[in-house]
Amino acid sequence: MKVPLTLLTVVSESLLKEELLQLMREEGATGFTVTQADGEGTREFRTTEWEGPNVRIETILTVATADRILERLSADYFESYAIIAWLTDVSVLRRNKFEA
Amino acid sequence: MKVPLTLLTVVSESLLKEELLQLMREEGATGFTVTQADGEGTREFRTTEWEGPNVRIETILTVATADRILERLSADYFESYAIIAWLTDVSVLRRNKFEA
Amino acid sequence: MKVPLTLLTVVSESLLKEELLQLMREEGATGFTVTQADGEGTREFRTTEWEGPNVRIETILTVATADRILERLSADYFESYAIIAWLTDVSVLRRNKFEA
Amino acid sequence: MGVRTLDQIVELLTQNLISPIVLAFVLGMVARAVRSDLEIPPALYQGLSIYLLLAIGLKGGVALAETPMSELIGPLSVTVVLGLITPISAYFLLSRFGKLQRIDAAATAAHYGSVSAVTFLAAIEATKNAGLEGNGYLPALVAVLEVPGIIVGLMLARQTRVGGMKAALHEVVAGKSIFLLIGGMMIGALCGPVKMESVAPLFVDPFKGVLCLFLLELGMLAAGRLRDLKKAGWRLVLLGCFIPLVHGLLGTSAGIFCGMAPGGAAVFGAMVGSASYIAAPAAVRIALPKASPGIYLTLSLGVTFPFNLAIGVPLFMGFAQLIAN
Amino acid sequence: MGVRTLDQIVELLTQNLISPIVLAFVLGMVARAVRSDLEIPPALYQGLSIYLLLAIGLKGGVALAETPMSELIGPLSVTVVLGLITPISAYFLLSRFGKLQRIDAAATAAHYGSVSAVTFLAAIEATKNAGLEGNGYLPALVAVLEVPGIIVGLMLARQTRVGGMKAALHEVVAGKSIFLLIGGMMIGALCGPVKMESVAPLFVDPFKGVLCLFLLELGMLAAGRLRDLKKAGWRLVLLGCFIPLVHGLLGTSAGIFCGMAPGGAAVFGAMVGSASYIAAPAAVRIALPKASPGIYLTLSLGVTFPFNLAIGVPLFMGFAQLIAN
Amino acid sequence: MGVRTLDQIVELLTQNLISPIVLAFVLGMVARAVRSDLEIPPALYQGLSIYLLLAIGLKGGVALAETPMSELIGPLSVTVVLGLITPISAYFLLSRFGKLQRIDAAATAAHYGSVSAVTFLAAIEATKNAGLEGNGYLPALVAVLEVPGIIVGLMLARQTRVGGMKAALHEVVAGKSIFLLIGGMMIGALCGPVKMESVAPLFVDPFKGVLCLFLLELGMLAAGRLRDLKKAGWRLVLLGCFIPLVHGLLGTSAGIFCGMAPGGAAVFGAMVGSASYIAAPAAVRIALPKASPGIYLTLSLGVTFPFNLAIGVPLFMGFAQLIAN
Ligand SMILES: Nc1ncnc2c1ncn2[C@@H]1O[C@H](COP(=O)(O)O)[C@@H](O)[C@H]1O
Ligand SMILES: Nc1ncnc2c1ncn2[C@@H]1O[C@H](COP(=O)(O)O)[C@@H](O)[C@H]1O
Ligand SMILES: Nc1ncnc2c1ncn2[C@@H]1O[C@H](COP(=O)(O)O)[C@@H](O)[C@H]1O
Ligand code: NA
Ligand code: NA
Ligand code: NA
Repeated sequence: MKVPLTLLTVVSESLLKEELLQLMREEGATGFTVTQADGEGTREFRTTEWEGPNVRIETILTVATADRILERLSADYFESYAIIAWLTDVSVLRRNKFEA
Repeated sequence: MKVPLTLLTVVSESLLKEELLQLMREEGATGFTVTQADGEGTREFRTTEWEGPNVRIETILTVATADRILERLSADYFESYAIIAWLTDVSVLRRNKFEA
Repeated sequence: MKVPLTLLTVVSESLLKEELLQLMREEGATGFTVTQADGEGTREFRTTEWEGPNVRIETILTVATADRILERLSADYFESYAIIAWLTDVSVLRRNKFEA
Repeated sequence: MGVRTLDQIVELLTQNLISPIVLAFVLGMVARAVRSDLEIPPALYQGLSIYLLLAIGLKGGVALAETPMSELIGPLSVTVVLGLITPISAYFLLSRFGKLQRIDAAATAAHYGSVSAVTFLAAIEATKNAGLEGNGYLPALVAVLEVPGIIVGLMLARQTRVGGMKAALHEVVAGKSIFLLIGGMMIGALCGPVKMESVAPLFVDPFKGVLCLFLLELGMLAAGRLRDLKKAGWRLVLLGCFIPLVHGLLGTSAGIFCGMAPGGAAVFGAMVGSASYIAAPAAVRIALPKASPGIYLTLSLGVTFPFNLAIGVPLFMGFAQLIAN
Repeated sequence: MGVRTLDQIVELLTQNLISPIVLAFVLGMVARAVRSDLEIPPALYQGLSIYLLLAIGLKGGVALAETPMSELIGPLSVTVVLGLITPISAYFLLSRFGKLQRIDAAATAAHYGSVSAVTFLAAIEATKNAGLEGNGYLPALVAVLEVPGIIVGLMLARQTRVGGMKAALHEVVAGKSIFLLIGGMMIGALCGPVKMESVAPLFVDPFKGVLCLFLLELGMLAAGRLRDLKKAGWRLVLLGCFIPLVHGLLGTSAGIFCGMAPGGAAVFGAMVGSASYIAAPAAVRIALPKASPGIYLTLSLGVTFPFNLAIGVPLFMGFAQLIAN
Repeated sequence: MGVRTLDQIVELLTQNLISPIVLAFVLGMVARAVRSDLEIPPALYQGLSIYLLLAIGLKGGVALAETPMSELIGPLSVTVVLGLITPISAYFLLSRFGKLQRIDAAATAAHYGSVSAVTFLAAIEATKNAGLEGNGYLPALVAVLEVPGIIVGLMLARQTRVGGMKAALHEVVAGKSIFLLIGGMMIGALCGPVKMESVAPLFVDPFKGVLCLFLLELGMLAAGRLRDLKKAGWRLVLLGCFIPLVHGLLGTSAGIFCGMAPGGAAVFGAMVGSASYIAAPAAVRIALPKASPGIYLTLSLGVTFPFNLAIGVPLFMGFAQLIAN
């Protein structure tokens, strides 16, 4: 039985990785998939060369959780850091796996 | 002419890579994109440190094929292995490329 | 306030990376996230082993921009190169970030 | 004389602990303890293990080319026998005293039946530092010892996944660790000492330094396992020290018995006493998905490896000298 | 004699520029200029820096084991004092003459208060090539100099993010660069020269070659920063040369004053004059997200590093010899 | 005397096959044949090739600094001429006897006109092992030989993509392989033998070992190409052996003719006979997307490279000695 959920994808400078995962855990994310990525955006200067490439974090969660995380990201990170986030509708088989 | 199809994304411990690709080929997947990923989930213990990070497999296919694969994954892998799978609606230009 | 946009994902042999990014910039993409990927498709022979694995480019943009890029990709690259592209509907918070 | 030997053992223990290799391992554990952002990139880690395995193989191959077959038959047979016995004794101990379920006991036994290449290397270094005489053909025994224990372990589980046994066997035999060991050995044996000289500046001279880097990473991985010790319970932790002790002393005796030099016998003991944490986990994971990695990995990497590194190896050296007289 | 010294300085400058290390850096810059597709994979780059930091640490540790504590107290105190002073002088210059806002001046000052390990290494090589006597304990000073300047710099900003100071401190102290330096130093000190011999073929002999590869990458990164020079403006570029000059001469004098050999004092001057571009940027980014990386990275990596490599180091060597007499 | 030379050639062939380099290549092929999970991580592979190219360049640069210009003019001119002729002869053979379409023939010809750096290295090793005298300036010729053949090949196709020729040229000239070769050469020439000594423990001593690791990977890649041999057909496979033979003997003769030592001429023959599989494929892919990589890669990497490694090189050595007398 497929159920609809939300996939939140966050790409940010890698220095923030642990902080962001912690934030997501706090809001109820139960798992993550993290890949390395290079990036180009609107910010002119970045330190990422030094701390390695960007991280790309994917986490599947309920819409409510996703919205809460997005709000906190927007409040605390969007202005000063190289970061971007988007939501996608997905379907999965085991809904209970994705609720804290 | 854009046509709708389904993107199946599977993240699993990397040891399963060849098996999973084989399973997908059998069901009619015509191509894959595979990236390395780190992960965190509900399973407490994993061997992935030893076999390298997770693999993240993406394959675009018809809904029917995706459902068949999902069912086999669910039956044979979900219980014992570190694995997750989700479906996303996508559109592509060349439908025939994605049918076996 | 979440707004809907389009995520264009392109996977191609890595030799094309700079060309493709340039093409996308020309059409109005304002940022990219690029990961390394391995791939398997319908093309029998590829040179990618030599130039390293595939690249997987993600860029969030308006539907119109995405369509223009897709058209150019289709005209100039689909026939001769190992390349695939798909569109996904996503929502983001800051729409102005994604318009040139 | 018993006293002198005890002194020797204590001396060997200290000597052994204050070495670049052991300290690199400790440094890795500290890195995790202080939550340092230190990380060995996976590509580098894989590179280091390719290097180490190939280098052991090459060295062993050269030695093999110089060892008459007659001298090898004894050690080879003993190795196979121990590879068949040790998983059984481990299984017995783990299910009887460790109170593990059949599948977890068997999975863990497969690890103790196989061998850890890094323990082997650490033992080689330790015996060299202690000035003990070794045997050049030992790397060949590493390759031989790696496989049978895993098979016996999987058979003890009696419930491998459909097609799992075959997949696991292929994973072991064509897996990179055995493949590089044997491949290196063949190259070394075919080329012989003279031709191999040209690659010695890469595969011989910097070897110990590379081993240090590898142990740094291993320390970080082992530290990650330590968190699981509490869950494992004291019975298992104890067995993680007791099994290598028993197997190690057995291996050392068997080594002396089949004519190895004292240093060689000690290394052989460390091999027999060690638990695999590369080849075995992969094979077990494929064939026995229901067995808990939290048990077998924690024991082999979190308990037995450090135990052998710190205590087992010097002990086997002392014991080998003792019984060699 | 003043003339002879000038000649010497010119000679040192040329000598210094035509070296594998400096030329590798230049080659890296050229790679970017001609838009070559040359790239050092991140994993390799991380591997090179792990190697370099650990190797400096090991070497320093061995030297430390051989240096009496009494000889160390002077240099250590001087290092701490300079680590506290230099961020303040840099802050003053950057806000007064550089016309930077408080937060950017402080962020950049944190970099000048800290130290660049690669500048240190380049200086060591240069003094060795010039036949100047050095001091074995210098790597220990690198570790000591790395931290205080960053803290002072962050404090000068007076507006670190909530929890940012603590996070930044952890980033610095447990960050891999300090961790490997100090960890290596401890291993080296514990093992002593004899036991370290076995790992010398990896950690000592190929060291300069590895440094070349690292500088190749650094050249590419620095070239990426050069584009930003124009935006930074001539005032900042000038300061990027002036600050290391002042700090470097100060450091050299202080080195001679506390009893270092001429070569050691020159290296110490280069350390004090250098700007961090590994530990500091990470800490500053975490604690002061609103400070502009375009300013602090461009100055430290795009201006000050090449300045020291080409001009600073030979100058400090000449100056050290001059005042040592 | 003809008989003795035949014996010599057979001897050289065997000698050549039983070497760490060739056997590492074979081991790589075996890895694929038994479907081992052995993989050289891409980052490591890139690191190895950066190392090899830079090291060849550095060594060549030092030699260049010691070679009078007058001695170079002959070999340089011959190299350029052969770089212009060989793609044409290859094109002719491939379209006439290989029955390839214009675009595929031209694409493949570009590969035969260029040079494989690893074949060059294998030839250098083989001549050294055989005790033949070489010429220090050869690495400079590798850099020179790499470019013209590709250009001629692309021109023969007469249908490069819009802007493709320019892009391809940039890819070749600023591509990392030429860039590192020439960059290394400049550093080596500027620094000279004395200053380069400090980096020799990295760039000279372990060189052959690194070459082995690289050939291990190359063996795996070549094995991946072997599957395509059947599709390519026997005509092409035959040409993949015949073209390097013709070009190689031509190159060897030309080498002797312009004054190279026998070993140098044999290496030069191997260079001329070799087919590029790094610079050329990238350029061809960019400029001639419609040409089939399955043809040009299979021929250059799957047929010609192993042919030269096993048969070509020893043959050219024998031939060089023969005509040198
Ligand atoms: N339009 C976009 N599409 C996809 N990824 C983006 C886009 N814009 C920015 N990014 C990613 O987000 C990171 C930070 O972007 P920025 O804050 O704009 O510099 C970049 O390095 C990219 O990886
Ligand atoms: N909620 C989630 N969102 C994204 N990826 C997940 C999530 N849960 C698990 N994963 C991925 O799936 C792998 C296996 O998960 P698990 O079986 O829960 O341990 C993890 O290592 C992650 O890479
Ligand atoms: N059905 C598919 N799903 C996901 N990725 C694909 C698919 N087909 C092809 N690809 C990717 O696109 C690349 C080029 O494909 P092709 O042109 O079919 O050889 C492959 O290497 C894959 O990375
Ligand atoms: Na064992
Ligand atoms: Na400083
Ligand atoms: Na050629």
